[in-house]
Amino acid sequence: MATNEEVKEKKLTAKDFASDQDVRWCPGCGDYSILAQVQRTFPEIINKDVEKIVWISGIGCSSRFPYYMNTYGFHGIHGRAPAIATGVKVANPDLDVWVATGDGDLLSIGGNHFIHACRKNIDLKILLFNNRIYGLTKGQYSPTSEKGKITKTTPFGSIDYPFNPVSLAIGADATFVARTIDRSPKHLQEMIRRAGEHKGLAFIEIFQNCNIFNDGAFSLLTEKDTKDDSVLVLEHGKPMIFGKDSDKGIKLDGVKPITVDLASGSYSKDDLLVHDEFSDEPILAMILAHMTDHPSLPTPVGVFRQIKRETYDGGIRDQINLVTEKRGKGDLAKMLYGANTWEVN
Amino acid sequence: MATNEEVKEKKLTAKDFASDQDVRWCPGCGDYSILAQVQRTFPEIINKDVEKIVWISGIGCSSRFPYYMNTYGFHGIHGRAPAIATGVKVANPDLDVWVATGDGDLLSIGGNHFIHACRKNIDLKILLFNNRIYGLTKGQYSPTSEKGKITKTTPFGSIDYPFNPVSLAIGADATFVARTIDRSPKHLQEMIRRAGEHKGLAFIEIFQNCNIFNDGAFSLLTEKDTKDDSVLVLEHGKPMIFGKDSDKGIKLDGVKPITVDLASGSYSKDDLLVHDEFSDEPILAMILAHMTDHPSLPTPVGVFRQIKRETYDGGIRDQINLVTEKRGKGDLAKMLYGANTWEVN
Amino acid sequence: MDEVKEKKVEKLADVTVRFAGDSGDGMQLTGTQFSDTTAWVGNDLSTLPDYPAEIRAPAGTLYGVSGFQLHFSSLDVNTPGDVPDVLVAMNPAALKKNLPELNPNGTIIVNTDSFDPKNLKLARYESNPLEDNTLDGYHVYKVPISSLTSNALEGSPLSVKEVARCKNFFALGMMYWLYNRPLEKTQEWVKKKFVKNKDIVDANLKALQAGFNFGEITEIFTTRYIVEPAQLPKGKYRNISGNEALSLGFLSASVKSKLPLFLGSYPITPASEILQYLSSYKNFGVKTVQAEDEIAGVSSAIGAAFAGNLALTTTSGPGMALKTEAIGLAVMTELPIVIVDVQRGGPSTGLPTKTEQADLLQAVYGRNGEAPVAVLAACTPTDCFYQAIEASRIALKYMTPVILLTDGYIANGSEPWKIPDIDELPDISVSFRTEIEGFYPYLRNENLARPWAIPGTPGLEHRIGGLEKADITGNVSYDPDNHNKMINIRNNKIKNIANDIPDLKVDGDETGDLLVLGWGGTYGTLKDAVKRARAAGYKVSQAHLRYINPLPKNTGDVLKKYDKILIPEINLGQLAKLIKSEFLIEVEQFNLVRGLPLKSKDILGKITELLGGNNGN
Amino acid sequence: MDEVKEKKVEKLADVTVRFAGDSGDGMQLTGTQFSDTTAWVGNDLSTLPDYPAEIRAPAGTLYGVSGFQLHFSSLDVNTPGDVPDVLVAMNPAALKKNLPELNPNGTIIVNTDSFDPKNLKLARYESNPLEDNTLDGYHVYKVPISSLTSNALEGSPLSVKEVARCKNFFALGMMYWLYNRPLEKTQEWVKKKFVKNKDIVDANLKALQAGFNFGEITEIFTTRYIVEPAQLPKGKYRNISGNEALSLGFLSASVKSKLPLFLGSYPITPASEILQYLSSYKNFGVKTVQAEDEIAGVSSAIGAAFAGNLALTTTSGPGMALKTEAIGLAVMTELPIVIVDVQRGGPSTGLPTKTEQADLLQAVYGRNGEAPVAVLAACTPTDCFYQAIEASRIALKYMTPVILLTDGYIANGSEPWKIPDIDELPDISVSFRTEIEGFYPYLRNENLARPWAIPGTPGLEHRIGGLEKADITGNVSYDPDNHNKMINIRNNKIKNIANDIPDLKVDGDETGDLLVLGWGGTYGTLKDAVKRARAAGYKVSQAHLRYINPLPKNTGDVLKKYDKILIPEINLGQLAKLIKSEFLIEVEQFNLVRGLPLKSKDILGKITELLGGNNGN
Ligand SMILES: Cc1ncc(C[n+]2csc(CCOP(=O)(O)OP(=O)(O)O)c2C)c(N)n1
Ligand SMILES: Cc1ncc(C[n+]2csc(CCOP(=O)(O)OP(=O)(O)O)c2C)c(N)n1
Ligand code: SF4
Ligand code: SF4
Ligand SMILES: [Mg+2]
Ligand SMILES: [Mg+2]
Repeated sequence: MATNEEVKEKKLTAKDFASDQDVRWCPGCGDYSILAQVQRTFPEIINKDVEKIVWISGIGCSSRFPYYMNTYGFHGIHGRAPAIATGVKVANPDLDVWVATGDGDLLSIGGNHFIHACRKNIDLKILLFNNRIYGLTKGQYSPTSEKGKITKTTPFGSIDYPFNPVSLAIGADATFVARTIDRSPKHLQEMIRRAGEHKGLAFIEIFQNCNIFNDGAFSLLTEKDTKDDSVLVLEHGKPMIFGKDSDKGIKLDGVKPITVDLASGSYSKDDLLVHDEFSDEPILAMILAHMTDHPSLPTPVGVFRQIKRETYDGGIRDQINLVTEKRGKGDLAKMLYGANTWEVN
Repeated sequence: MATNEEVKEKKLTAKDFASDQDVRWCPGCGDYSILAQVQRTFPEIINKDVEKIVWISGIGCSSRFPYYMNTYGFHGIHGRAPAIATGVKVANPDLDVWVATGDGDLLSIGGNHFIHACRKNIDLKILLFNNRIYGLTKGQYSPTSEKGKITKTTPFGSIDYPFNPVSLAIGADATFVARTIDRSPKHLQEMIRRAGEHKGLAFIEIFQNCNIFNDGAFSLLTEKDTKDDSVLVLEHGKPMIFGKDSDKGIKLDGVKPITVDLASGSYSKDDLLVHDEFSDEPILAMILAHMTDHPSLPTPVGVFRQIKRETYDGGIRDQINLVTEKRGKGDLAKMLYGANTWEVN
Repeated sequence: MDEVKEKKVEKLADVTVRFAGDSGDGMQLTGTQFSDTTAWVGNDLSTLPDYPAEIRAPAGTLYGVSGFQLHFSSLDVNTPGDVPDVLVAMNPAALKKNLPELNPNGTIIVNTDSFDPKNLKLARYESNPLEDNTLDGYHVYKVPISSLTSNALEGSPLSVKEVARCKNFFALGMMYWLYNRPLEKTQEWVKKKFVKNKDIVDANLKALQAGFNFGEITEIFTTRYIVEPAQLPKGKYRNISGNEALSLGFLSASVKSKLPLFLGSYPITPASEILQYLSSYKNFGVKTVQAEDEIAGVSSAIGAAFAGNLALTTTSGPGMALKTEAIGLAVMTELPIVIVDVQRGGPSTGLPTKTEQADLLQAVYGRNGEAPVAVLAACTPTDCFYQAIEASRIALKYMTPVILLTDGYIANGSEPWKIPDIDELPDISVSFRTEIEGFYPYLRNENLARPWAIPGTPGLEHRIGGLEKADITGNVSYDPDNHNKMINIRNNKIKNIANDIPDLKVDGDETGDLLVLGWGGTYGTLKDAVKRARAAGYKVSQAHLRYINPLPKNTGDVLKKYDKILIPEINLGQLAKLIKSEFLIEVEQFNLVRGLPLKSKDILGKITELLGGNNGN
Repeated sequence: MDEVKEKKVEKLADVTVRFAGDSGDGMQLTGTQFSDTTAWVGNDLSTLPDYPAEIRAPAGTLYGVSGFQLHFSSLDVNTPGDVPDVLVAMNPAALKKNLPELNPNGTIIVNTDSFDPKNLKLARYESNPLEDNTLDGYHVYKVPISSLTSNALEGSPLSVKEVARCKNFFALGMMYWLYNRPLEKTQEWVKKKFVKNKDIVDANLKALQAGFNFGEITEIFTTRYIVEPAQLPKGKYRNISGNEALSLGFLSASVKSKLPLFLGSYPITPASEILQYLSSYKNFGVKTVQAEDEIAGVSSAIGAAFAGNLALTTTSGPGMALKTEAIGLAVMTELPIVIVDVQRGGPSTGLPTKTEQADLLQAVYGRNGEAPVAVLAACTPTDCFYQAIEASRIALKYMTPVILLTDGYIANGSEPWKIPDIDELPDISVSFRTEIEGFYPYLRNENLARPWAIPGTPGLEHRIGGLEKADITGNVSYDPDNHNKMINIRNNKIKNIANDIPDLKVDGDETGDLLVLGWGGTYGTLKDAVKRARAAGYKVSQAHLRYINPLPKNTGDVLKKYDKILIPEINLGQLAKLIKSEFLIEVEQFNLVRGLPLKSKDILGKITELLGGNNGN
């Protein structure tokens, strides 16, 4: 067996991130692609040693993810991954903490931990495998299932409106919010890379196909003949253009985005909304997030928002250092003897 | 003792809504004003019989509220008021269900139930008593406490960013979002009235002074000499004007609100942002919500957003009616005998 | 078809079959169809589905094997069978995994087409078990099921993959032939299930028929078996699983109490089906809320109970743990809710698709403070129906939360059910308080139940909550003596339910050398074991607890009459702990926690070990 | 000041004082100051703060009364006193509420200024008790405390309201005079506390001195009391509450284990103080996370334990109920965390500021599945320090969650503490696994503990989680036999801790007519009662459990040596249940659940009732 040093010296490849466990997702599941892109990206982006990476998850098909990564991993309980991850990160801010989670896990039972992690800007990378269904429990509707959906628990159609995860994260002041698709490997890799580089909470919503219980949920965005007209790839500083022939653009009408036809000649690139990932205000990101409310608009993918803020774990560490500097390193004896003592002889 | 009919016949006044229980808040607490305004408003706005009103709460000083209202009431457990209220409302959609809650109760432990109630548009009226502190447990910081706050659990200052409750509610797609202040009785009454009229989830953030553990948290917005310059009262269809002499206005610079001086002559009312409570898009509401990020901007109060959507409880009722109509009222014997039976003789 | 007549026909009293294959092979469906048909022809039966936590683990792997065991008989059936007599193995992994449990001279039917090098390797077979001596001693029938299926479906418009998926119907048809069962029920089912896709209907029906025909034609089957109908009591029957029976039980309770049924729940294996069933009963006015989590599920049920519904929440172990704080609130507010815990393997996430009995002490004690609730347990799939009604009755009558325990085995397992006459079901109707005169929220009736005055009732406006309540008025009270009083009242209220439940019944002699005492889903196994022990001359009786808190009043008296008490449980001795602390008697324990039902032969072994040669012979 | 010499001086061995007034009157502060000074002058003491759930209920109301009881003595003190000898009542409500508990010929000092019609009405007095015969039989001292205070502060720049608020310092000064205590400690405290407001410092010091002087001058006090220092063991002392002792205990455990301390917690009475104390120990590297709820609190602790910190979560009953699912995860992942439950009155929200012992069974059994954890209990305020270290030691050594139970009484109560020498504290350092060779996440050592290999360690990358683990490798395993094996290993790991904890000690003779067996915060009361019973000739001994799961190995042997066992508890008999099921012996119970500590006179009564005349006389 290799020594610690030997282990550290080898040059990493995607394979090094594959654990010895058989991957147990259904054949054809979108989770495979996410795993592959993570394993492909990690050797390039990880600026830490492998042993500093930790994957945390909750419960669900997606939450099996840590078993398949040859890093430290923790398959938690349903919904609690962000809370467990908070403990890991605060206990040791040197670790790179990643969370793999599902739409049920993160947004149903785990919603509170999620929004608090956003607000506190804990330096976690959260990958939401959004298949708009409960996979592991065999096909009940989820908080991201579209209204009217017929599932095992909604035989007559669901009656509630789904969450818009990007909107929720923005509402909760997340400092990095992105969206991508299991079937767009390059884009997925890019988003993983960007999240990895962000200092603070990074949230990526990944549209993921569950071919068993919700097959084709994102086919409009992934099938050859429809995807170009349905997906808007956000790029910082660039005007928002999409369409098979890059002939459509997004323009603001007041605060309302509309699609304009660039081919007709009535509009040019200069009329279009230009993406600004780094805006201090969450407004543009919110406008983009809510484009999915309108079937006539394309679905944006990419980084909606990235801003700088002190991290929670960093704040704790800094405060400890500051107080220690000011008061001196704690002395247990002094502490116990404290104030107001007396001697019995 | 009065008969049921006698009870129903009397004409209601604020006093009729006061229960026989002594009010046990600290003298000077902002909760008194909220109680008074509710009791004052209810006789006018309640289009239902008193017995149809139910107040539900969690745990906290604010959550003692139901005890003081002479209606049906349920003092729940910490954070679960929206969930309990959901059960009440779905079980009997004829009831008028109101929730009294605190910033710890609703946004810390209860955050998940809150965002799901927003998303599902359950027909509940949620009054958040936001004093930016845990009152009942004697002064720990809360998820709305400002960063850097020194409290019992943050002796060196808190390190996390607070929630913006209005932003969170908008991010979670709440259909009615408003804000008001304990010390503005008329405005508070107006917001209660508006919430009462809304069909769907109505959320009101009420700035409430805890004079024991967080005294003066909102003094800028309540003290005579500062309030006019610090508060922006939103009114639908009206340009956004504020200031002691109504000499300041809010204008949009891109998606960024800025304060302009109306007195200088460079700007007129026509340059100002006009409030639209009923916009389909959550964008204006989000812009207004995030004005509190900028100390230079006034704090908006009023209705940020009100939109129409099917309610969750209504949806359940309608679906039951629809299926019953289609399949006929369920017949237990038929159901038990079901399919695939056989006879043993 | 002249050959048919030449085949031997043999009568069997009792057969246990296990279907096994990949999670994607449709074994649960095959098993269910075989069960339904078998029930319909009049056998008594009991089933044990056993599937992996993975949805569709990659084909051919050992951990992806899904199984369905079925015990049917012309006699009384109590268990799904300790060991299968017949194994239908659709691939090498299925064979590998199930062989150790097969009856030593049992029968194996294999799909030979799947025994290719890849699948053999996935199953970790070094050499082909069909060719070495692995299967010596078994009756092995080698059938190329896959190719026979695709032959039969030649010309079908379906894709190769879709055709391949029909092989379970071929296997089913073959088994129907072998055990002499009609195709009709399955044919009906296929037509209804796939009504939207005629090609699939055709293909499945063809495969089914082809399998049946194969039985007739092939030379490898020389014998055909007959298992005659069982002598069941007269009546109308259906085959039903515990989860469905439970759902119908609550539906009946709703009708019989004249209260709308409300379910607040969050999906979790193996309880999700209850939410699924109840969601489909919309035309009974059933309201189902798929909540954001278990806490919201139970909290919404509490709200619904406050508002006057028959309120319910359903879950399994981890979800149960999350509900405990809110159950305490229901204790304090004295509202009627039923909490169903379909137990699964623990601790923590544990073995999510396996059965266990280890939530008993959590149910009885798992809340902060003195928070007594009634705890009931169902003992068979069909008993779930009656215990659902009983749990509702007790909750409504005593204004108390009631926990009803079932388990993964009885929830998923099925058995024939003599459908009751609706009029025979107990009337559990309640009356809400409407009278203003003399109303106090915590003034109790003779059952120590407080009045149920629901919002909407004029003049009875009142407030309840989780703080200690003053006796009678229900106002918040910090008075020390009131607290002690209320703690005792709440405790007595639950204790008194003992006066309102049936005595513990003994199956067998009322005295003897040994009483086998059980609770929950082990009922059939224990019954079987005791029957066999009695047949062997041992003085053993059986008693089974369906009420755990409070215990039936006569429990202590029953226990006293035996020299020894044996308590077998699928946990480390939780009922044993309760019995010991209650009655201060020594008990023998049998504890085996394998995520599976106990086996009656193991219990029989324990009985003979305890009683030695003491069987009167 | 000549009169001084004329006052009688009387020596007392033992006094119990109760300060009572509005929640806004500063009674907790007055009590704490009196305690600190009393400890400092060398008395042994024990305190019982008792405050309402409301923060500042409207002045003058009965439910707004806040009290602080203090028992001090020149002898050994075990309890805060069954009944006060002296009541300081700042208003009619305080008198009304506390009078029933006063010693029948006790002393009352009242603030006569507050006995106006409004306050009398608020206290529901029909007539003025100072003027009718309500107080007959008591020694009543009528002092116009409010007006004397404002007279003393004439000329102060403070507002009338602020001046009025100084009256508690007047009362304190008066009591200092009466019991002959120095002002010095309180003077120092006032100066430090209000350092930012000189006017308030001046006013409070003046009021304090005026109260003291009033004692000297007034004619109503004819006697002054001396309570001599107690004979405590040599050493350095401080007065400390349970919550502070507990916090320092964990801090010491952190230093002694050389691990950073992590606390994930959510505020809840009466546990919040622990979070507050630990938040202030930043220069010890202590990390405190005020989580969004209790589930996040314990989950973050689990994460921190995974990452190699000494991880802790603290709560009270309702929060404990919420943590149970996650504690199961810690059981399955075998990570060392300590869960502190400061018990309060239940069920549900119950009596949030009162004490109780009713979470015991929840601690032992309140999880889904077989999820054994170690359960410890502290028995006095200072014992909290040692049990915090002990809980940490066990968690780290056995890689297991440990639940440590305290209660509202010992958490808030205080007593003198002989500060230990740091070097005497046990070394509980651990070593993380770093060696790659032979590493398996679930390969155990002789304690059945698995290795602790923390993220950041090269070459030991591994995955853990809540699904059942394969023995040794820790891979996910659905194997039935492995499950049974692991269930038993986890159980044995906890059972084996019995080999590593001290024997149950008996206080008194090793055999006898009766053993009083207790656990937790009742220690002092039971000790007192047993002492008094022994003094009266009864053959009674005491044993007190600080370890509940597992029980000390000799527990059964100890119990056997007494004719009777009495288990007094502030619940309905939870330890009694455990003892009965473990040892199958009859036990006598004494259960009184009033949100307050038991009284030793009641226990003494029970002892004499049980033993009748059997006291050897
Ligand atoms: C406390 C608890 N509640 C419920 C469950 C059951 N459960 C397991 S996974 C899951 C939902 C999975 O959905 P999602 O997070 O979307 O993951 P997916 O399987 O779709 O990837 C549920 C409800 C559980 N394991 N624990
Ligand atoms: C499960 C649970 N956790 C914690 C508590 C303790 N607790 C009671 S109220 C409260 C916070 C109150 O803050 P907030 O909701 O802001 O109400 P306020 O008192 O400020 O009105 C807490 C933490 C509890 N009662 N139950
Ligand atoms: S059930 Fe769906 S999400 Fe789960 S593994 Fe299968 S395809 Fe993937
Ligand atoms: S503590 Fe604060 S919020 Fe609570 S009652 Fe007092 S003033 Fe009001
Ligand atoms: Mg999903
Ligand atoms: Mg608050």
